[in-house]
Amino acid sequence: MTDHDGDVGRLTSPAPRAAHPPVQRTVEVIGRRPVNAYVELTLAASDMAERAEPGQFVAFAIGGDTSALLLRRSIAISAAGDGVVSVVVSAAGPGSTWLTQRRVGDAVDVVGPLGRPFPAAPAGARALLVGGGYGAAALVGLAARLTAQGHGVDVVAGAASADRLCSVAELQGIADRVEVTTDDGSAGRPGRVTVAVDELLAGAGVVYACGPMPMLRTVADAASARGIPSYVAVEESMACGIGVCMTCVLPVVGEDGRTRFSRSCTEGPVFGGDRVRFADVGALTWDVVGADAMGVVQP
Amino acid sequence: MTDHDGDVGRLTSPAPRAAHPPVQRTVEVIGRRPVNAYVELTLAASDMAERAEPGQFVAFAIGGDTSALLLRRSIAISAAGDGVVSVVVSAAGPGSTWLTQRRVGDAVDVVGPLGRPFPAAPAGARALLVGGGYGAAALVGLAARLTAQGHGVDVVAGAASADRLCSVAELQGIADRVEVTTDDGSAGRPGRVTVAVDELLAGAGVVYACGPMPMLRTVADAASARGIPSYVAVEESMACGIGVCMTCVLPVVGEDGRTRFSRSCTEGPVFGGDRVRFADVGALTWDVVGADAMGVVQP
Amino acid sequence: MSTVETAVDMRTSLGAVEIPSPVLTASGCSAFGQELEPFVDLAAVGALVTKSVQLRPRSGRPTPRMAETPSGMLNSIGLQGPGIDGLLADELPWLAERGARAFVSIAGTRVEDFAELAVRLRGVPGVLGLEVNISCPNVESRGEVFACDPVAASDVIAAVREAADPAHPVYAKLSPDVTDIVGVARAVAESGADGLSMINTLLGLVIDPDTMRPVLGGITGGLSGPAIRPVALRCVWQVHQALPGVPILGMGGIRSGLDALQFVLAGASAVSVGTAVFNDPSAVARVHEELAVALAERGFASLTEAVGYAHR
Amino acid sequence: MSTVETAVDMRTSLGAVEIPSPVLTASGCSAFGQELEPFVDLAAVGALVTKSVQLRPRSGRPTPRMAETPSGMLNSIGLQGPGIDGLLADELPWLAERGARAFVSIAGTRVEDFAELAVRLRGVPGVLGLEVNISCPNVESRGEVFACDPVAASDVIAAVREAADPAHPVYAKLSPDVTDIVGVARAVAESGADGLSMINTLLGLVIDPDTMRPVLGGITGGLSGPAIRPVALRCVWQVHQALPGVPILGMGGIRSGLDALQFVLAGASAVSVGTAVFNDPSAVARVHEELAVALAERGFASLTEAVGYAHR
Ligand SMILES: Cc1cc2nc3c(=O)[nH]c(=O)nc-3n(C[C@H](O)[C@H](O)[C@H](O)COP(=O)(O)OP(=O)(O)OC[C@H]3O[C@@H](n4cnc5c(N)ncnc54)[C@H](O)[C@@H]3O)c2cc1C
Ligand SMILES: Cc1cc2nc3c(=O)[nH]c(=O)nc-3n(C[C@H](O)[C@H](O)[C@H](O)COP(=O)(O)OP(=O)(O)OC[C@H]3O[C@@H](n4cnc5c(N)ncnc54)[C@H](O)[C@@H]3O)c2cc1C
Ligand SMILES: Cc1cc2nc3c(=O)[nH]c(=O)nc-3n(C[C@H](O)[C@H](O)[C@H](O)COP(=O)(O)O)c2cc1C
Ligand SMILES: Cc1cc2nc3c(=O)[nH]c(=O)nc-3n(C[C@H](O)[C@H](O)[C@H](O)COP(=O)(O)O)c2cc1C
Ligand code: FES
Ligand code: FES
Repeated sequence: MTDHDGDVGRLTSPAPRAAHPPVQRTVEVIGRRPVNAYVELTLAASDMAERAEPGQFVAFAIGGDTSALLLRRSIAISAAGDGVVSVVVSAAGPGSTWLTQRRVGDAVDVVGPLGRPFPAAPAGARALLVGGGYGAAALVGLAARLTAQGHGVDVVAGAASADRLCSVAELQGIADRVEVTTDDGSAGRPGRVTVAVDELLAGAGVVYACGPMPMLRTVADAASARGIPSYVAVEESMACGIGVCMTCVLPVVGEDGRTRFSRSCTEGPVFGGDRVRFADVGALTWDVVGADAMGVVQP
Repeated sequence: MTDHDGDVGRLTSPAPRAAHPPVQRTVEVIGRRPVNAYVELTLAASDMAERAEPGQFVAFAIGGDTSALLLRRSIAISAAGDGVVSVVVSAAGPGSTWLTQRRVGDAVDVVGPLGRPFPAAPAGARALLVGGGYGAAALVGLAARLTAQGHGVDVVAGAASADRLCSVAELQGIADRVEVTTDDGSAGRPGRVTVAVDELLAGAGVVYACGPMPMLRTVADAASARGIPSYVAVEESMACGIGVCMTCVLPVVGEDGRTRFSRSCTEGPVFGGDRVRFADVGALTWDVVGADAMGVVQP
Repeated sequence: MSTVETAVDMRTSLGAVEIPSPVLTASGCSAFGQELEPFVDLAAVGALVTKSVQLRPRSGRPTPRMAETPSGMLNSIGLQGPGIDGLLADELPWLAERGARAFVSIAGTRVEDFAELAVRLRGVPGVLGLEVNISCPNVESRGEVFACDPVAASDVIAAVREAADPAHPVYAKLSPDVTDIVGVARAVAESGADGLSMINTLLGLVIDPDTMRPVLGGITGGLSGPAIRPVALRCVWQVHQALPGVPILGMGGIRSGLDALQFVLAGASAVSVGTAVFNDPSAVARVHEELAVALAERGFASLTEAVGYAHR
Repeated sequence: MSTVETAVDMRTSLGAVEIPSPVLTASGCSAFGQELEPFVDLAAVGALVTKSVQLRPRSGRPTPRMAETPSGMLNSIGLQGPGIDGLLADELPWLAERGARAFVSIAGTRVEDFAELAVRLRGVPGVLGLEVNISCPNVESRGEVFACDPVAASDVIAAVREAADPAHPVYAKLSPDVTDIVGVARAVAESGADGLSMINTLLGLVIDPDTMRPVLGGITGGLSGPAIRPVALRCVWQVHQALPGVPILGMGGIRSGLDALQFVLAGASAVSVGTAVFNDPSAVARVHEELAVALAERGFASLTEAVGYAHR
């Protein structure tokens, strides 16, 4: 558990807001291609493409007016530019499956760009980017921005198996070094991302990660243990994506050193890796602001 | 109002059940074409095609597992044969609109053939077929069967305007005479179907009609007034289409001369035109069997 | 219903009577079973819960009798049916001939009506037991909803239990339209109910934007379908929590095996599939198979092991 | 919110206070309004009904806090919020600066809490009035649901009406989870409520088929969205029928202008859009426009003419 008696020794500042507010548009699907176990959709969404910054996401309405699925689905932006926004979707449940079934020419209702982008790297720092599964897609834009700004960039892309890797070719085209790991050894080095992260951390001045929560936790803890600032893009269950429903919270330590239930859609999805209290996600501990009013008090 | 003191003078017998029970299948859309204001869908549904008789319908599930529309939509069979069933759909509300948006290659879940078919014509009788709007589509198979059985066939196809006519070319290829009427005069003779029906009734030994309820009522009354048996395929709001929900009832006089709330999906949709109490549709009169238990008693 | 390829023992019981499948039809949603014959093996269905019958034949309400709603529907059929004589003469013999089990739903407007119906059904072949519809909101007046008053509800159940064939389990069908469903459940259980069927429809209303009047002639109607599933599950959960010994026939929006599983885990030892039959006439058989697979995947050897598991 | 091209006078009022649009947000579904700014002209919204505030800051419940359900969702947020101090310091000034009207939802666990909140909100700029959340089923214990008991509900409303700024209309927000909603409505109206907000969520439950436990940490949660619309409309209909003089702020599953029209025809003089905002962040503005068009098409010159029209 992160130290939470004041903000002493914290390595990160909270990620700042994005420069631009989101927009809501009905856009056309202009490209669809299977990418391993995923489907990449390309959308003609010029004002979203202009506004988007790496780490942000979009939220799709699912199935039109007669759909029984009311809540938007949040999907990270994998590429934005030239009037076009791309996303990589994994068919997890009914909503994301519906998304993967869109065809070229279909219209989709999308809100974005949403959430806080990855903050800039410290001057001169070499960056280590860690992506798990489709999470690697969200790092492509970040890798490009960092290299353009003159940062050295290493990448670790991991997945359960080869078919669940993502964006490796794109990242290889940008980063200095791309290490691939798979749990089952079907591609790259066998094992979790940690096998490569532990190696590359030594040279890193900042770490960025996107992927499943257990991976984020491991990467953030490893970085913090070495005194390296890290930023993680979390994935919490979201109902609205725009900050009005309060379903997507997790315990995050603020600049005052106090822990609050913070909305991952608007105060995240990018948080300082040493600010997210991973061990307490899904729990309510007494030191969360307002826990006392819920009857949870210091033991 | 129809005479309902006994069944004296009734011109029709209740339509008998279909020869075959319905089946439920997920079938492929193999053809889609706009037909004036409607869309004709062709389905690869061989066992339904084999079983179907003119006057029967099918019931479509709308929108798959994640659809908020739970109830099936009933659509008359316009053609059945060679492993294929066709329907003509008018986009009235969300469900029928969804149907008209199906594309070739899509799968749809359909139950059928449902309901009672049009009964045979009396020996040697010349038949007058009257179709309103897309209702004419349901008469194509009937016209073919009647001519094959050696009956003379005249048809009146009417609609509000030219673009809401249906199946006129197909009927012209089968029937001896096809009269077209439109309310606005944009095709054929201006006015309601009655302008043509009144003329053709003289030579008819039996009348079959499919279309909106007011049209059915007019045609049935005109036939009954001349002592000609008529059969009408009614369109009542249905939730299940298979006879289990009791939503689709209308007051129909049985062979015992008593009026019952009869299910239009399983006891219809084809009823004797002189058995449907059109004036009392949507009402509960004291002489309906079981009205007394509802507190509606003879005044 | 094809035999599923799982080793899960799907037997359960209604009161003391064993049935081969925990999946039943819901009253009013499969008429008297005949129309399902093309789609389902009726003898393999847990039981056919028949449309609520009253003493006299009823015409039911004039149309429109339904309105589609998001993930549900509103109905106001008004208990159209043949009356007990018609049921005994036509429907029950037809089911008995096919080896189908009838769980007969009875309804009435006075306590004595219910008792008389129970008497008429004593010893009738093919009748497995009685579901007492004290909660239908579709009858003529709001006053008729016995299920909203623990005392009125118990009066009916006590009278039925006394009048009914001792071999017939008597289930009380509860309405969710109450402040305290546990209170009603406790009252009827104490009055002799062998089990509880829950839930009946929620009272709802839809206005037609064209006529600008309520769609249904009866103004209000009963809301059913997946839309109400979370409410139904909550009722089953609360009642099983309070009265773990009372068997529950769970229903309300069940459409798939995983939906049925939720009810079982919440405490139902059997389930009824209602509105989903309108969407899929083979739903009852499909839900049985999907439930068997779901139980097997979760390592249950029998359905009964899973009943109430979410409370443990 | 673009001005609609209809001549319909859309003004209505909450109690005695006039508002330019009958379409409001719903408490807890638009936070404190700030996040809607990119999508909606906040000053044109009838009023922003803010997330229910209590005396102290609250963390709310641990996650998972929601489950999607057919045409709806279940939530158990646990009234996360900044407390009255945070509201007064940050949220209300922000709204007031933009000319937005705040209809402040207050919640508490004791009658005195409610009264104290009402006092703190007296004369605060931008505050139009108070919605008293006596019906939230998400707080710690079932016992806290004042709205299920006409006496407890009236106690709260009487105390708030007495404590509140006389210029602030006080609306009581009712729960549908009662046997007799008209009884509760009558009780709070007699205790001084200037209007009724209805309905709050229905108590529901979802079980996760993987963990085989309730999805929500709080076990039960509040069901909202189009799924519950027929229940909400029924409640509005019944209460307007019984108490035609009491203004109603209608809500529950409103997603389109035609949905809102149903509530107006049933007796609501204003409506709140809740869960639909999650689906469409511009829903509040869109519903206003669609409602204006729908009223114009039906020949109404003003919204107020249509209020309760379905009863006439
Ligand atoms: C910031 C962010 C970025 C994401 N990026 C991607 C991406 O690039 N590619 C991708 O395939 N998926 C991504 N996800 C996950 C994706 O949102 C979920 O897989 C999806 O919402 C699940 O919906 P479903 O209907 O398929 O599944 P269900 O489990 O049926 O969803 C039920 C409900 O829970 C919510 N929900 C469930 N899981 C998640 C989740 N992990 N995150 C948010 N809401 C959830 C859904 O919105 C829905 O309301 C991202 C999630 C977040 C929060
Ligand atoms: C025997 C029969 C044959 C039909 N044949 C055709 C045909 O060949 N072509 C065609 O375009 N339409 C046909 N219809 C009408 C068609 O079923 C309805 O237009 C359609 O169900 C409306 O659904 P919706 O979602 O578009 O409209 P909505 O009005 O939104 O439907 C809401 C609900 O009401 C029911 N409903 C509404 N209108 C009708 C209706 N007229 N009949 C049955 N249910 C209704 C729907 O099933 C649904 O449950 C036929 C109806 C019947 C009963
Ligand atoms: C059209 C229709 C008719 C019904 N008729 C009855 C009835 O006669 N008796 C009864 O106890 N319940 C009746 N019900 C309620 C159902 O049995 C069931 O309790 C309810 O619909 C919830 O289940 P479901 O969501 O699976 O339909 C009826 C429901 C519907 C939709
Ligand atoms: C996520 C969420 C949070 C809510 N929070 C509150 C609340 O704080 N106070 C309150 O009175 N109602 C709250 N509600 C209830 C809504 O205001 C509204 O009464 C209900 O959701 C029905 O409307 P809808 O179907 O349009 O959402 C909440 C609803 C949701 C979905
Ligand atoms: S998803 Fe609604 S507040 Fe974050
Ligand atoms: S549509 Fe269900 S009985 Fe006719």
